Amino acid sequence: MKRDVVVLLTRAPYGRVHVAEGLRAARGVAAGFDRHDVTVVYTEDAAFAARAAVDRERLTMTDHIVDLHEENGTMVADRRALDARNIDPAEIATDIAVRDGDAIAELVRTADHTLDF
Amino acid sequence: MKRDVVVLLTRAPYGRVHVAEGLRAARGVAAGFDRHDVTVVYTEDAAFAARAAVDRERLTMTDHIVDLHEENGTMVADRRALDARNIDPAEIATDIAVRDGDAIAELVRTADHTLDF
Amino acid sequence: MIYLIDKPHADVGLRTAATDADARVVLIQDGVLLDPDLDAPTYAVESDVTVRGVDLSSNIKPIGYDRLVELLFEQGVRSFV
Amino acid sequence: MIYLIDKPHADVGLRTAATDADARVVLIQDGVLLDPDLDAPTYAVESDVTVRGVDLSSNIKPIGYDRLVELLFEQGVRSFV
Amino acid sequence: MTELGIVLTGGPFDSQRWRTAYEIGRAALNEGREVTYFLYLDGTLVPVVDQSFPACADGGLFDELPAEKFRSLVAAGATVICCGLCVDARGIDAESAYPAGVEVGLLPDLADMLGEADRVVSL
Amino acid sequence: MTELGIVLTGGPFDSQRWRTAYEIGRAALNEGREVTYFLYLDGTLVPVVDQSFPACADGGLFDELPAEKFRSLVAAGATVICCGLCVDARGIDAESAYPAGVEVGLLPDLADMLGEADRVVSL
Repeated sequence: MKRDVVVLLTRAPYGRVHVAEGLRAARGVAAGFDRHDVTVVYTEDAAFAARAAVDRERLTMTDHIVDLHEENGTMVADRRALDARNIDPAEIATDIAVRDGDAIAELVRTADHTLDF
Repeated sequence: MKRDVVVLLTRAPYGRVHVAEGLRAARGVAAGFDRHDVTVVYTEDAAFAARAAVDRERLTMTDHIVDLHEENGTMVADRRALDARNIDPAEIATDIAVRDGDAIAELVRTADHTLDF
Repeated sequence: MIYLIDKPHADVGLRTAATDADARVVLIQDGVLLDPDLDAPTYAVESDVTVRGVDLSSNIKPIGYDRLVELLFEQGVRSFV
Repeated sequence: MIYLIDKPHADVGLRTAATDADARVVLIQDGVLLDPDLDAPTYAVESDVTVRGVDLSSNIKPIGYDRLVELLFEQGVRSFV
Repeated sequence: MTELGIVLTGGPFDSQRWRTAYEIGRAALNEGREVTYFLYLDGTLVPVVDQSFPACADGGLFDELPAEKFRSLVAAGATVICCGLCVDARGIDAESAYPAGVEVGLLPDLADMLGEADRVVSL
Repeated sequence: MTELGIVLTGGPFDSQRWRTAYEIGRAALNEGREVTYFLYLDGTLVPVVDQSFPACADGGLFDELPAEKFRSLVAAGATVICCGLCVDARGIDAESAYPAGVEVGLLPDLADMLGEADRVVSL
């Protein structure tokens, strides 16, 4: 059955595989038999990974994101997480939409399933 | 050469092996050829492990602590970490001395080596 | 909806729960060390409470895994663990 | 003394450094995302800064591993990583 | 079919998540539910055989080792799938390191699990 | 003799500590220092052979896998000792899983390292 799936990225991007491997999972889930609708949320310390300044290539994010876009997956950043880390929304990469905390909560609440990384 | 070694326990006690295995390391270091002087510091979330209310047996702490005492190792809890977690010093086990933050800092600063767990 | 809340991700979990009128919060693992300020009915996994020697606030009820699983099938689940 | 500071244990590391008149702080790993309020000379591991795309405050100097190792032999080291 | 899906990314000694995954799955199996595990990242280290840890207090976290607990889940009918790429990354030799019944799969298995499962717990 | 001791408790995919341990040790070896590693807890998963992870960007964290990096440290003269109890707990078969030069030891080796080393970095 096709599902609304929210993938929460929560960890800082470098040094552990969670952001890159969370994106790989998101892409894999979007490309599966049911072609689930996937939204990736950059929250908590993963907010740092949503910045345009990170080196996506060295963080092994690029290919996963290209594939995710091809599967119509979307990416959003949690404004509350940005604010808590003094990250200006203007710093966020252009393929990631900044949404306020309540919108993020609604996304998470109304999804069929959520996965945390 | 005999050393002053400070073992910093920093993680909450249940669910990960760091407190128990940090105590095992402390005991092992105190019992080694040089018979190092070992002080175990319960700081950050390991402050929870210093409470009398934890079940040391189930947390696999008991044997390591018995051996540590036999090797003249000592254990102290960081008052700053307690305060940050609303832990009353009266809750701390009687074989762990509560020391204020500056005393902890001095212990760490003046040791020959420190290990973090 | 059941919200499983552990310490490292408590912030995003609790603020999501706060927007859900039907939320039930279940503190789990190190989450039982938290004392969240929420209107929602709040539980804490009993074995996690016991081994940590935690005195629960009177508004937090212990819960076993059997009941937790019943609830998550009845109401759905979000985990922040 | 060199204090290696990463994010999860920054609190105990930085307050120890604050009591040491000869402290030099080296931000390392996710520690480069911090902007500590300290009098001590402060460095950040350059490769950790670069990959994270961090703009360092003007009072924080980049440092390579070679220089870091020289310094830790000269002055001693405490790690909070 | 899967009624409860459990995704586990934590390893055996670095967090309690493997044990929570076990306890929740065990309770669901006791209720007669179909349970599928997808072990991802360090979760693939959990069911590795020949774990031996003397310091296993009665009633403690390691009263039985993670691999034993997961072997008993398989025996009780749970499906356990490990992400093959994660297995390879960690140098795990699946042939010799996993007990019978622990499968190596890929992300399409995770996608299928999300499609089938009524509930998913992510740990 | 050991001039620099490095204690590593972090695994290969869950934090950057293995890489920091490598970089600091490598710099010390380049200076002609004697370096000893004591791998404890999940640190014992770092030098496991046959790791394979396709997503290794040039200049990224996994441009070479952890085991390769540690093999090169051994080749450069570093001593690498793994805690035997931690090895057993994780079901690691030291015979087949560790490359030549990676030793299995016990806590007295850590005690000796602390006695000898001028500097110790704990990661």
